[in-house]
Amino acid sequence: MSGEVYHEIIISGYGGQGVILNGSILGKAATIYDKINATLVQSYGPEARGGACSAHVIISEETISYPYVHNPHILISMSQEAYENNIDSLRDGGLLLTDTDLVKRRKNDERHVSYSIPATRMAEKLGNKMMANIVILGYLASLSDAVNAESLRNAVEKSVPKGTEEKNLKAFEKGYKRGEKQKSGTG
Amino acid sequence: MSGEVYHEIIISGYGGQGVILNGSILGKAATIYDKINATLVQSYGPEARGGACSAHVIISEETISYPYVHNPHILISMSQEAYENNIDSLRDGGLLLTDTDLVKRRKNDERHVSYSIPATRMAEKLGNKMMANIVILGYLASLSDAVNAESLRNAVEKSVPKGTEEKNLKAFEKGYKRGEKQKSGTG
Amino acid sequence: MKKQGIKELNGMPGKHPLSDLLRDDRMPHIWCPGCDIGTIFASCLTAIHESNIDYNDFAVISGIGCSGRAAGYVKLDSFHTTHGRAIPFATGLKIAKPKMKIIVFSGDGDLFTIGGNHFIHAARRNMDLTIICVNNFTYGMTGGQVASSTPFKARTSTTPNGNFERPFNLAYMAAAAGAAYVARWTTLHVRRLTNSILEAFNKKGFSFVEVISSCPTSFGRKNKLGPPLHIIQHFHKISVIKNSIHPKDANLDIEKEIVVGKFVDIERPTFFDLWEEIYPPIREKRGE
Amino acid sequence: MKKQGIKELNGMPGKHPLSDLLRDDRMPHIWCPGCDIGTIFASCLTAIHESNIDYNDFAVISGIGCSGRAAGYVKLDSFHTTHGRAIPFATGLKIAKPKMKIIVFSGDGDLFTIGGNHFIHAARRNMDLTIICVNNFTYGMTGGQVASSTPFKARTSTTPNGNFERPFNLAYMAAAAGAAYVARWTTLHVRRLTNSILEAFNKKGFSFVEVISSCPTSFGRKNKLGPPLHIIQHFHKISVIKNSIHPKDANLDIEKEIVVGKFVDIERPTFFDLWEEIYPPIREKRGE
Amino acid sequence: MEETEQFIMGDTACAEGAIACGCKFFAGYPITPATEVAERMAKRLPQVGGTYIQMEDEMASMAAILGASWGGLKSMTSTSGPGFSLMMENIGLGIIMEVPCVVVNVQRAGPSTGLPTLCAQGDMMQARWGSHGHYEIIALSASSPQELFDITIKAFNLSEKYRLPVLVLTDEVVGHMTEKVVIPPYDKIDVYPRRISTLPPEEYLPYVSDEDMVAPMVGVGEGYRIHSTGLTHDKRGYPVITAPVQKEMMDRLIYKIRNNVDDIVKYEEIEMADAEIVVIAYGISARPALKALEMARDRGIKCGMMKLITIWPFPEKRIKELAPQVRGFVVPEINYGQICLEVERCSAGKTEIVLVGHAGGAIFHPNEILEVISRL
Amino acid sequence: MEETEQFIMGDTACAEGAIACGCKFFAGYPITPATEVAERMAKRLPQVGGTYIQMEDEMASMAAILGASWGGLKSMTSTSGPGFSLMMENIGLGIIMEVPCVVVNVQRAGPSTGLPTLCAQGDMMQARWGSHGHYEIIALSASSPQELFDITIKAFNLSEKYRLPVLVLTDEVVGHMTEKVVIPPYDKIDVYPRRISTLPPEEYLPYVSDEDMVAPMVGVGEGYRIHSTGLTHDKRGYPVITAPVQKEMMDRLIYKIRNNVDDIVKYEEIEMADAEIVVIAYGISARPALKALEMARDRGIKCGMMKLITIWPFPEKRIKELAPQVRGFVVPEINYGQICLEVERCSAGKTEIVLVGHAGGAIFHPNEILEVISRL
Amino acid sequence: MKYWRKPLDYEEIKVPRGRVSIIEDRCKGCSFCVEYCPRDVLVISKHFNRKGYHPPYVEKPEDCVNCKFCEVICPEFAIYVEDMDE
Amino acid sequence: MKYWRKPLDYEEIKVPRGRVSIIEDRCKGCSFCVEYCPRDVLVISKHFNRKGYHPPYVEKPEDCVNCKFCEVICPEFAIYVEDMDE
Ligand SMILES: Cc1ncc(C[n+]2csc(CCOP(=O)(O)OP(=O)(O)O)c2C)c(N)n1
Ligand SMILES: Cc1ncc(C[n+]2csc(CCOP(=O)(O)OP(=O)(O)O)c2C)c(N)n1
Ligand code: SF4
Ligand code: SF4
Ligand code: SF4
Ligand code: SF4
Ligand code: SF4
Ligand code: SF4
Ligand SMILES: [Mg+2]
Ligand SMILES: [Mg+2]
Repeated sequence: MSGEVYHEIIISGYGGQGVILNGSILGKAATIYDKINATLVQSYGPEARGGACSAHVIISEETISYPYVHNPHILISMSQEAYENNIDSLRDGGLLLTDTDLVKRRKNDERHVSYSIPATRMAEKLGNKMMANIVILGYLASLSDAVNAESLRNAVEKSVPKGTEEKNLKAFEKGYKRGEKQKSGTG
Repeated sequence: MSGEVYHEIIISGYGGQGVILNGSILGKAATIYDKINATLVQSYGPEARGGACSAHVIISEETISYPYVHNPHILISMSQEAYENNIDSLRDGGLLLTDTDLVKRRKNDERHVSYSIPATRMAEKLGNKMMANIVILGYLASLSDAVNAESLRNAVEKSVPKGTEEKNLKAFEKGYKRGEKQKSGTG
Repeated sequence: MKKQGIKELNGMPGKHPLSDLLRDDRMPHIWCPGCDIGTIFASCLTAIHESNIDYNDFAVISGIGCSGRAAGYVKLDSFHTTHGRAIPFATGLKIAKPKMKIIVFSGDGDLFTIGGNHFIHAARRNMDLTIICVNNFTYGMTGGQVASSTPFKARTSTTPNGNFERPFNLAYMAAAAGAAYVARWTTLHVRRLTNSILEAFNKKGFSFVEVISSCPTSFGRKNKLGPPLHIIQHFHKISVIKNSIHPKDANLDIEKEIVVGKFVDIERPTFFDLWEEIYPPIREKRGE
Repeated sequence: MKKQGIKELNGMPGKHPLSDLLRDDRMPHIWCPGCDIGTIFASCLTAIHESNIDYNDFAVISGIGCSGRAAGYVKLDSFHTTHGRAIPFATGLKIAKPKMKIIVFSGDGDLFTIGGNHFIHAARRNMDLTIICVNNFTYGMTGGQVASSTPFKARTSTTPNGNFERPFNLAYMAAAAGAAYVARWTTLHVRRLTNSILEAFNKKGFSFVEVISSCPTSFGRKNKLGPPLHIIQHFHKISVIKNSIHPKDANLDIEKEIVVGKFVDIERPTFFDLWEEIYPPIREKRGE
Repeated sequence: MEETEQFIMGDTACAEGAIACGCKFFAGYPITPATEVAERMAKRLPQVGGTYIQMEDEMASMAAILGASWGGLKSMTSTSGPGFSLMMENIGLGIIMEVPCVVVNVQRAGPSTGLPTLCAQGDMMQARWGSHGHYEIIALSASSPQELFDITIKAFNLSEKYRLPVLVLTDEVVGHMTEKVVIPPYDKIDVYPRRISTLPPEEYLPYVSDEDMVAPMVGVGEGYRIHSTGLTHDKRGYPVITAPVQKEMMDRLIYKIRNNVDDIVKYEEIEMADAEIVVIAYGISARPALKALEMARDRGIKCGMMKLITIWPFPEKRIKELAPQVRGFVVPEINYGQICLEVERCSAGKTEIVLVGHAGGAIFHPNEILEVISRL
Repeated sequence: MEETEQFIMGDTACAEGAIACGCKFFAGYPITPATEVAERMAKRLPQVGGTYIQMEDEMASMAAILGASWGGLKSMTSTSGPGFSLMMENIGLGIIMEVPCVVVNVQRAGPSTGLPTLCAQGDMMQARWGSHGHYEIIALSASSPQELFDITIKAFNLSEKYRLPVLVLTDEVVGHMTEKVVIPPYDKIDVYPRRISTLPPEEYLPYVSDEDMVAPMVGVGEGYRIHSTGLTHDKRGYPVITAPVQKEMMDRLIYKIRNNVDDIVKYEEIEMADAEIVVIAYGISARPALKALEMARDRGIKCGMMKLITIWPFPEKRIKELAPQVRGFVVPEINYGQICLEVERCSAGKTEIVLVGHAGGAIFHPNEILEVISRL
Repeated sequence: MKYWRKPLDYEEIKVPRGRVSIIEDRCKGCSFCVEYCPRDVLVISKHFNRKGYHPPYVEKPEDCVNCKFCEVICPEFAIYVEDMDE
Repeated sequence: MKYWRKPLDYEEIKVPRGRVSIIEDRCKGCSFCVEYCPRDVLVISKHFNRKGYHPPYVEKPEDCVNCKFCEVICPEFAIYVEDMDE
């Protein structure tokens, strides 16, 4: 089933954090800009608001039949609950990204490649806590090759509300740079 | 199927003439007072009001499975339309009762025993056109043995609106007497 | 001679002046002898006739009920929908055909009991419809049960001891919901009624004409109101015309006083006006 | 020290004074951060608390919506029904349990858009219910679509250019339909609101309390009303108390003026009063 | 109280059945041909200390009987097709909240307004599947006023036993047919009382079930402070929006019926001992079918009849048993094939199935059924 | 106009499909998980000169699209279970008045409010039988946003061709799933135009049918002065309350679909050439089923799949054909067995049928289906 | 009928004349026309029509002033009046 | 908040005292309590609770006059005040 490119990603947090939007940006980057297949499914709480929520993204060269992710290659957790619920499913060697302030990681994280970023705090500094998701997306872009960073930038630009493109791209870059630094051990 | 007592009766006219009530009185007389079986089904026009309507009554010593009447022994018609619709179904030798003013009978009525009575006119004289049905019921009581006349009287009394019993019984007697007279050739 | 004249007409009936608005092939209608729905219906047809609007620019929508049968007798584009849903059906049709005059002709039960929600919402939207409501205080079609218009203590087949609920003041409800035009007449105010319906056609917005009606068979008989003629005469006799009063004060007591008149006639932007305020470019696209 | 004090409480939280009216095991509730439904709900619980009526004599019914979740959080007999049908459900329950205080706590969409017909009919019957309507101008639960309470031109997810319909005046509608008690407050009129709810409990008949609410997530954000606190402060700031005016004059313009107050408080025989007038022997049979 | 005999309509008999077994609340909305049920209830309820309320529509009627049943009153509503469609959403609420009550559908010919005064049997599948989501339902049928009286009582009993709205499906002809109905003394009538928990409030869980998978109820206003919701809920009645809780709840809702099919399903078998052809009929169609059966027997045809009393759950087991033993099933129904589909499914190709269909507006003439029997 | 690619939700794709084939009117009421259909329509319709109106409830929404369709606009509404239940009465009106329009049901888990945000396939039978009276319906299903785009267009075309409300049945997961959707240039889309009579008003009969049993329509306001009613009616559209007219009308309503099943029914067959076990799946369940199929094939099991696109009318003929040829049918559906019953019926005992059921709130894991395939 | 009274200058102006036609079999005998005719032109007949009602007949045709009130009030579209002056 | 102003005779009467408790993990950081406390007793903290919100903390416990406005306005039932005088 898995062709050369095949990534299963879970982004999780609670309603209002932009978790689903992140999934959508990833998918758009993959399908519209990277020209491969992607599927995004989402789950959330009662009716259309509040509570725990998560986005499952599969990026693949081949047709995707089953859309849910059970053992992600990449897990992004933006709340403690989200972390607890999903961490055991992350594959060995999988990439874990968490919000430093919102998630306390367990000891056994050695199985995975783990990074954390104070995304909410960074976004707050950029003037809007609501952009934490974009910060973390930039962070992801630097730490994974699931999608092309440039595609992701394009997708961010096309997906955020009109008039907020610039701010969001800035948030993206903040996250991206942090990732670059951390990768190169300078962070 | 037919035991000793077995009568199929159609009473027909238009909505508001008390056609269904007549059927009900007949059935009550048979079941409650004569202690045999009876079934009444009815048909009428749109929703619960107006238009052509008819009551099908079966009186039988045995259990009645199929409740509709296709070849009645007795046909009462209180409107031209009702007469036209039903006359062909009346059995040879069957009893036909019509309202003199409302029904013009065809020639071939010789197949049947036919009587007519100006029931509506008589009821009008008794103060209420609406009692034409009771007049005709009395008429029937004298001309047929389908149910006991006394049972029918009881059933009339129990079935008409409270306070109108007396008037209705009077109407019944008018019809009954007319029948007796006609039977004995004195009418 | 006289009698012959009639016979002649009976043999080959002449043309009733409203014939071209009437589905002659469906006459006689199902309404009971002496039921004044026919008169109210005739009044509506007369208004259409007198409006000088092309007949093809009218459509009539009814719900279910005796009054609701009107849609089936009018020789116009006409729709006999489900119980209570004439107004939303009409709303869809009106949006598709904004230039047509859409008349909803139906009963009190249809428009205000089961259909009350659609009524108030269409009034709120100020949807450009003419609503003619035959208020006969009951469900005629199903044999006279209590309705939300039935007077307190009135007998119906489901209130054998008398109604223990109070009725709506339909005119007040219409006004509260936002109707641009609200009038009430009895059947015998034939000319005024016809005139009101005409005004309603020409009114931009939601227009409501309530007509007090007798239902001699189901309502009249159970409440011992006498023969059909007496009932409508009685309603007419106790009626008082009070134009322009707030309909909350328009008393409707079938024993004592029936306040009639044109209560509301205001300018209020319609659904279409506001739509075009929000989507101005659409106006051009529509070619209006 | 201070911080420790808090920590201590967090570790082993004390008992909130409304704990015995709250399903603690369901906290935190689903309402968004800064959503004032919680405050309105607390106000309702406070009124119950202050009423001196046995808690077991209350029942709370909700429809579907964010506000409708209230029934699930109150530690009383409580029913979370279908969208729009809380009132008829409550009507059945009230008839079965005429001595209980039946509270309907629900949203504007639930009570007035889909449920509008039941609302007006229950008001007409003067059914002895207390209706608390959280009017947040939108369907919060489904993410903020236009509702029959949405102000003209307001943005919602289904009116991307702004709403092209006019909203109801809910208080006016309630009065027109027959409500015995009608009041409107904003969330920040906490004490007056609580007091109104208390009055409603004790009112014989259909009581309606409308509370102007913010829905910061769905309505506030789309209309750029700022953070939650700003919205309720704004509503409070532009509010004007006008007790006893006819609610038709109770303006509700979220940009300029929100007229609040107790508009209607009348004596009107209830459903039960009239029932017993029609069926006097029943009273004895019921042993009341 | 003594046994009485009345010459009454099916609709009236239905109402009398309800009164006889203690129904104290009726919320309804008039509709031909079910109006007479409401009219009788309006007259009778005040006499027995109950309440008749005419609601603004059928949605409200259904909601009101759920509320009243929670309040402890045996509750009922009646309607016909158009109203039945409108009740569907709240029938689903009754299913998930597990509220005992009875819904009567006196069928007329559809679709839509159709033939309001004329009969059909077109809502049989709607009765099974008309509300959204999966659920099991109990629906009973009757062919005469007496049976309508009897099954209305049975419907109330089943509704209390299994805690769900139970449907009574009849049709215009039976509803408007007048026959003698024997009404036994009320104290001789078997009434299944509401299952009430004896646990104290601290221990009581409203949606934890006993061995029948049915949870006992408690009274409102008695300190139990229950919560009931149309959302998926756990044992406490609290909403829990997850698949596992959905499964737990749904299994109970489904299997409380499926596991008790033998207790619920009732049918009558007539002349079945040597039957090679079996007529499967219900409601009004069972009457011409019976006549046809008699006529067929007169002609020497080995014909029998299975008259369905319970329509849902469907008497699957018996049909499966019979299928390989008979030459054919004849299914007369006033629709274009509904129950017939179930017969076909259960027969699994083991015998021939012939639908005798009817568009509605009239009942079968016995000859129409006889002809099919004869040709098989 | 050029072909475009969008990464959009199923619901959005559905709306785009409607816009693409000329839908100009949407009346709806928000409900999870169908709200996004309405939201997209609200945004898009004004751009194409159409109208979005949010009605007061689902009954009104359904009534409004019937009115608008009579007025000549391609019309649509969308909802989920609770709203679907409320639409049933007026869907029946659309059936009997023969009004082309499209009704989308994005299924969530019921009964009642159930799991509003989570998926199920519990309304499949309701789609068939949910309105009172007998009727035939067309219902299509989709497993991806792209398919949802495509079948929405197909639904509009079938609705115009056969003059009836056509149902689009999807589910929360497909509705909320985001994938790439290719939108062809609108002028490249096959659109079935409304059948309009060319007869003059004096000769036109609104309910007299051509060879397909479908009567051509005419425009409102154009002098035809038509009458249309929910009552049983004759060729003129006039109510006639008799059994013979009922039969005439009903035969047309039923057989215009039954006689054209081959034109209407669509399904996809995958790896069927040598299949011994056939998975019959639809909607979201077809996706894990496909995965299971691949896994089974990897294990050497001769497994094939029939993916239903048309749910109603049911592909009876094909199932009957296949039944004697295969070892078994595996039917995964997120309910307690609905389409499975139809498969069972059509199989007539010729093969084994296994339901893979699910209570709702989640979709199948491919392993659950694989396991059943392996054991057969 | 307040607003249907004769004009005050009744005698002076040219009196319009109408010819009344009755479509007998549509009539349901409600007598509205008879009662409301300002000139008592109409009388209920003794004979029944096909539906069993007594339709009106024109007793004083020459008295009809073409006010059309019978026409507008008839619920059955069973009576109408044509202008005789033309 | 017009009707929540201090009574005019504030200094003269015995000032009630309250002890404020915060159920931190219920708090969603809306700051209603902080803003509406007439005595500025409360301040939003810098730390996050489990849900990621900043709950308030009691900065000036001794200033609390037990007016309970924080309690009645809190949408989360996360803050309440007990009488300290007893
Ligand atoms: C959903 C539904 N419920 C009930 C009915 C039955 N029904 C038909 S007409 C009617 C009442 C009509 O009353 P109204 O609208 O006042 O009209 P009227 O007959 O009095 O003119 C009712 C309840 C129906 N057709 N559909
Ligand atoms: C019959 C039906 N239609 C639609 C819905 C979807 N729905 C759930 S809540 C809701 C709106 C609630 O709005 P409101 O009553 O104002 O409450 P709020 O969420 O704003 O507090 C809607 C439309 C439903 N559950 N049932
Ligand atoms: S039942 Fe009443 S409303 Fe209906 S036609 Fe007869 S009199 Fe008129
Ligand atoms: S969506 Fe709006 S109404 Fe609902 S909880 Fe959030 S803020 Fe409150
Ligand atoms: S037109 Fe006037 S005057 Fe002439 S018959 Fe008619 S009502 Fe009488
Ligand atoms: S008003 Fe019409 S129906 Fe009545 S009596 Fe005169 S002609 Fe006949
Ligand atoms: S009780 Fe009053 S003074 Fe004390 S903290 Fe709360 S709001 Fe401030
Ligand atoms: S009001 Fe309640 S939720 Fe808001 S900040 Fe204060 S304690 Fe937290
Ligand atoms: Mg009426
Ligand atoms: Mg709201």
